[in-house]
Amino acid sequence: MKTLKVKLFGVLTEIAASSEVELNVDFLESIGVLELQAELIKKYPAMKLVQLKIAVNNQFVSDGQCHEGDIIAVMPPFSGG
Amino acid sequence: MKTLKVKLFGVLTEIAASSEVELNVDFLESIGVLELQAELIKKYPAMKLVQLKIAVNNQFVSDGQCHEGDIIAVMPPFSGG
Amino acid sequence: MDKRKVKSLFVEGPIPPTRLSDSIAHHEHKTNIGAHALFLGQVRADSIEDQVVSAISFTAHEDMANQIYSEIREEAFSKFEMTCAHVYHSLGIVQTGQLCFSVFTSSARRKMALEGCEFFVEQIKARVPIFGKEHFASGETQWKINS
Amino acid sequence: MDKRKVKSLFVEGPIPPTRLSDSIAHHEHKTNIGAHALFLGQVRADSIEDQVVSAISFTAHEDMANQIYSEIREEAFSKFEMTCAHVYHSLGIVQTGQLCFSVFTSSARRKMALEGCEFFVEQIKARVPIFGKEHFASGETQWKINS
Repeated sequence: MKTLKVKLFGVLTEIAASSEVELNVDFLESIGVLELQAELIKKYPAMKLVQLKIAVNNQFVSDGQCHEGDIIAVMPPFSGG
Repeated sequence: MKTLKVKLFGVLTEIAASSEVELNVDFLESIGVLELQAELIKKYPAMKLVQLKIAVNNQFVSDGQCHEGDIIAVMPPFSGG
Repeated sequence: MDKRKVKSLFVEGPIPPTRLSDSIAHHEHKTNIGAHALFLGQVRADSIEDQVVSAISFTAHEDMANQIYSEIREEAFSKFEMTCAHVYHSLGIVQTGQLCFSVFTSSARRKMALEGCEFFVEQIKARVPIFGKEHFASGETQWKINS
Repeated sequence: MDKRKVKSLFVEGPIPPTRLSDSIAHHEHKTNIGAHALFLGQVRADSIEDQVVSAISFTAHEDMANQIYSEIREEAFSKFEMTCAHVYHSLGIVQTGQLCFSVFTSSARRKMALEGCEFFVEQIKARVPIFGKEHFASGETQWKINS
């Protein structure tokens, strides 16, 4: 079991009642971001209603892997301007 | 012989050395604006080099007639902004 | 205030930048506005055959210019959903670096403000009888030709 | 001044209109400029289900936002011939009627200033991780959704 720290933004901070959460997940070298997203939604079902964008080490990714220690950020759609 | 007053603008005021000139032309009821333009160029040949726009009573016309007493304005291409 | 009342397009001399910020600040109570678009024309120190422009002096057929500007306003408000539009053009001398033309449009939506602003800019340049004369440092002048 | 140096997109609270006129006035010595284009986003008193928006509070993934803004600047300067561009977005509370977003582009030519400005507006709205939360007079809030 490994622990991934996930930074949250916008409405997600209200769903999780926090701007950073820890996910305990089981993986060896790395875990796919889609799998990570599924874990997050399992913990916070309301996030299923939000179109999530995931950044690993400050780069948006639609697929790919995260490793322990990576900086993971999950965001809802942008609404600046 | 009738006298038409013609207001000039932009470079035309320098060609005629005046912002208003009088043209003595021969017509009965009215004179065509193209004929008027020809008279103006006859008097000020350098105006031939300029693309002239003519307004009669504050309306641009490409054809049509002017009468004695009409307000006639002749302008070069616009260069505002 | 009727946004369509007849307004004069012209101001004497350059347009002061503070006029624009005052204008922006005055829109603070109009809370139906979501976007402003501004265009500012500044006199450029163009080089023309080894001479550098130091100023432009503007003249116009003022009556016709205001009449055509008023037609352009009517068209702009019928084409684009805007809450207001403020448009000014200088007459007389404007030095390089100073502003000679400003268009300021406001709308609930950004697209309308941006498109309305561009419409005013293009239509006024194309249709309003204004004549610019470039002044060089040497004292020579040359009538401006829009590209 | 290197126009491409890394700049922060963010200011705390509303953007004061005087900041814009100061910015315009500072360009007076840049006599190679012929046109400025500005876009200003103002917080609108939108009605949502009988409630009226009184303010928006903005948060962002600041590091990524500034990094993406910097990429957008690179793209803008390679696409459009501009002499400079000043772009700001608010963080924190901005009341209705106040400005939360400003884009200010300058160029020798009007087309480049106008198109560059619009490019920044659209790209920043679409690509920069900023999150707005609408506040109602009742004290209730709702996360903003861009249309």
